Amino acid sequence: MKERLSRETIAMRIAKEFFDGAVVNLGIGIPTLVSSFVPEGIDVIYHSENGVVGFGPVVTADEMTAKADVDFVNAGGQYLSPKAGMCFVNHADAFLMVRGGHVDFTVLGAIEISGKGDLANWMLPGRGVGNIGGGMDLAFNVKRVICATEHTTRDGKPKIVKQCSVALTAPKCVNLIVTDIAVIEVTPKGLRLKEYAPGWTVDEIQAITEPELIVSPELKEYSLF
Amino acid sequence: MKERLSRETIAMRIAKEFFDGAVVNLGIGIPTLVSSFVPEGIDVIYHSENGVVGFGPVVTADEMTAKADVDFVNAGGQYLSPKAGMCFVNHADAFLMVRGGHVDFTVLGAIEISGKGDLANWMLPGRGVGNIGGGMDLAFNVKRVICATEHTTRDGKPKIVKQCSVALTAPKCVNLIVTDIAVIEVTPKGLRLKEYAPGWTVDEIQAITEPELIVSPELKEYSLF
Amino acid sequence: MLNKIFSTFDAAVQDIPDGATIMLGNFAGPGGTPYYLIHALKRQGTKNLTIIANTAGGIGLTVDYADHRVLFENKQVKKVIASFPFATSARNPSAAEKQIAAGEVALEIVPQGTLSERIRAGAAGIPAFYTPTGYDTVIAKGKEVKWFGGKPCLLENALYADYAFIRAYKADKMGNLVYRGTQRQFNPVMAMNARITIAEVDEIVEVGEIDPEVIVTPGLFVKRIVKVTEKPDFPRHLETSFRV
Amino acid sequence: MLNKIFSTFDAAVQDIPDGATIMLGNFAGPGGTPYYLIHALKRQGTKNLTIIANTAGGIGLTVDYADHRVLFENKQVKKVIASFPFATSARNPSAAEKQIAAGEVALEIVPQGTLSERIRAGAAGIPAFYTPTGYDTVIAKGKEVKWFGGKPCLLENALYADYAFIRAYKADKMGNLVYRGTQRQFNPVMAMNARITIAEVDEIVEVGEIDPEVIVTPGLFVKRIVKVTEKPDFPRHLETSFRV
Repeated sequence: MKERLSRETIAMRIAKEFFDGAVVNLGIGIPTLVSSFVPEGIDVIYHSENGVVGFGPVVTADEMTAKADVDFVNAGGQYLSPKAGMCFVNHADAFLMVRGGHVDFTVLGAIEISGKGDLANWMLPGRGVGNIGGGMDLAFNVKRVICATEHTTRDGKPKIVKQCSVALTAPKCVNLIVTDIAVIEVTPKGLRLKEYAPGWTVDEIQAITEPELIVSPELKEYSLF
Repeated sequence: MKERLSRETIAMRIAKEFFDGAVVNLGIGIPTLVSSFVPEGIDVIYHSENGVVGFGPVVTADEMTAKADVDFVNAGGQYLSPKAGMCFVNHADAFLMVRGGHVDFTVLGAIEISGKGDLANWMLPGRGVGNIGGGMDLAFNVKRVICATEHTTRDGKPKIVKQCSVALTAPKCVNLIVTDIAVIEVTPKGLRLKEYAPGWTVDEIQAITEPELIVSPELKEYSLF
Repeated sequence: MLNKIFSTFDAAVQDIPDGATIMLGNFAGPGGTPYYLIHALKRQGTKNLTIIANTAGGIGLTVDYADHRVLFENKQVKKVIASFPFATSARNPSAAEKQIAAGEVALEIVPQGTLSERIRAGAAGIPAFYTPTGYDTVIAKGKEVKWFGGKPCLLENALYADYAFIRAYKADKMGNLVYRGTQRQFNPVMAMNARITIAEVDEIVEVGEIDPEVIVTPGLFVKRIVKVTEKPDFPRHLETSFRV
Repeated sequence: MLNKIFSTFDAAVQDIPDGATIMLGNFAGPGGTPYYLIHALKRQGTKNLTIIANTAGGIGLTVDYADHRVLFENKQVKKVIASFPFATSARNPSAAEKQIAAGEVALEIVPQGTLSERIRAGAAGIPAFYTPTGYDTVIAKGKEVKWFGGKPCLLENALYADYAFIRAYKADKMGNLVYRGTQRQFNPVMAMNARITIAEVDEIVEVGEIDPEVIVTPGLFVKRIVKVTEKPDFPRHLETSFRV
């Protein structure tokens, strides 16, 4: 089997999308890693659903005793470091920002993504229940929705499918899919393959992607710089 | 002609309605006077539409130079004195309080009031135009709407009428009418005369009130204590 | 001035009747959760509650502590309205998850932003509003759809509560509240909604001691205040970097 | 970090095109009115504006000063959405009143609480909401009615602006804002609405100098900041009793 990119590499690639001053909300999992790779000179303002904006890095395991504060967490319950310029708002205002289009990017995980950009990521696999949380609000309303995901499931099945088989988070919401083998843009005409991981061919990527891929004229190797 | 009560007396009578801790919004005119007459031991929290709650007395002419501050005014543009416990909110929150039923009393002026408690007080007389301001929100939404008004117009015509002739502020909104000759409660059955000014008879009051008055079994002289 | 201070949490929740609807602050750990009010309500034993909160308790995220899961464990809840009702790990299903599966507790699941907006709407006298969130998903079931500017939106109704349990940092005796950091979350919104809002705070100060410019929850929304005197049984670290 | 600071008011409003919709803070005197931005826009001369504000300027209440009435006097406005559009005295009709009477300016009159709620709705991605205010009055004309809990309510649409002129007290360089007292009024709500929000402030401080707990308008809503350097031509008294 060909080599796949690490979760860190996916995160690194996504961080390239941001612009200076962008307001960014990161989901749990790979998305959380993105903050470590934002390029120098790009100052991103992080938004968390519980009502904090412009915070600093997540507190690391080493810093825990000195810095962890139950009154200063992100939506995933991770402890945060302060950053100059941050502020606190109530939950309704945090989602006024989301619904009102004041958040530029959200990076979300995915269970399935359809060729039309439908996203399914909230039903808990195998339990028949699910936590909607803030994911639905983010998927419906944030200006640019980026999905960070492995290209296939653990048993090798496509996660990018013709039709989602589980309950949707939002229809037609995904703008960009960044996986461990490809970068794919969702366009009105379909999925456009923009970048591939080193060593992968278009045919190999297509073989594990259900919808037909449109190959970008600017197709290139995974670009981190 | 019989003697009519002063604007101050009307204000004094209205102040008797408040309970300790009540949230009160006072309109311009007679209503503003009410704050001077709130009984001892009754601590009222004043609400103003522009977004200040729990403020102190209006700055008097004498205090102007020392105390007037353009950043500390009520909705009528009067300068306010600070009071311990006051706070500032934005306009949407000020009306969240109004619309959400968090204001216990509003005292408003009236051009006309109907027998059903319809209130007309926003069209500017003789100009064919009007300022709705916050009056409509208050009339529709405050728990208890008290009208402070002369009983008749300058040329002696009833202001309490069968049907309002000018644009309504709100239908069926008035709970209590306090005039210079009577205190009248608006009930589902009609207007109930509760109190009369010294020297006035029921017939005399009825003569200058269009809708038929129901005389309360507890009818008494205007009560200020 | 009205006395809003209750000396014990038990006294503050004593009158809550069976069948009451209670909102409570809760998001990603113990920070903004009214821990002592919840436990007082457990001792009080009221049944058939409707709980409105971000989670249904015991989701197993970060610090594990006895949040409102204890109300489910104690069989006091008949319905929960939440956005994140289930535990994050299948191995550790919450009391709520088991009771929902068994049909003992009814669940209304709501997208999180819609949840706080419905709570704000109830506080603001807005009976319903349209939102794009949820169209063409399971959330849309039975809801009116209307198009605005080419966008399909769902009609969402306001939520209302009899009581709100609020966690704040400091109150003055009139009930004006300030919060610490991400303690805010749902708390200031719920505080404006309920008929009777009860605040659990670390400190109660004299009226006038909190700068009027920094008050987050105006005192007129708060009917009861109780000061925490015990030490919490979960870790709490106090950084001063963003303290009022 | 993005530079949001403009050195002059003229530069900050320079790109506003004909036909733009502008929200501006204004309520009961000069306190919360973005005086210098308004006058810069007058100098700039853009036409066919839609102004959304509490008043249409020149209402003659308290301090008489040159508020946004100058935009009407200068014939820059084609429409005004306001709750208190006319002067309080018939002897002193405002420029807006005369132009409305002459059919030169269109007026949409809105109950004040509905006005700020429509502005907040636009900021919050809520395209419309129901409110009891205005049923069975002139305000109800042409509006959908729906009953909630036995109460008839009107459907009110969100408002949106291209620009908002905001008066605040202090900004940090990221645009985080605090206000003084009743300066707040419509300002924090409008700041969240417009595509381009421009703040007029007395002071600009370094990022981090404003306590995060007391920020009222998060900087992400504010795109441009201009500091007032002139002395105002109306009386302004600074009490420190409630100052941040």
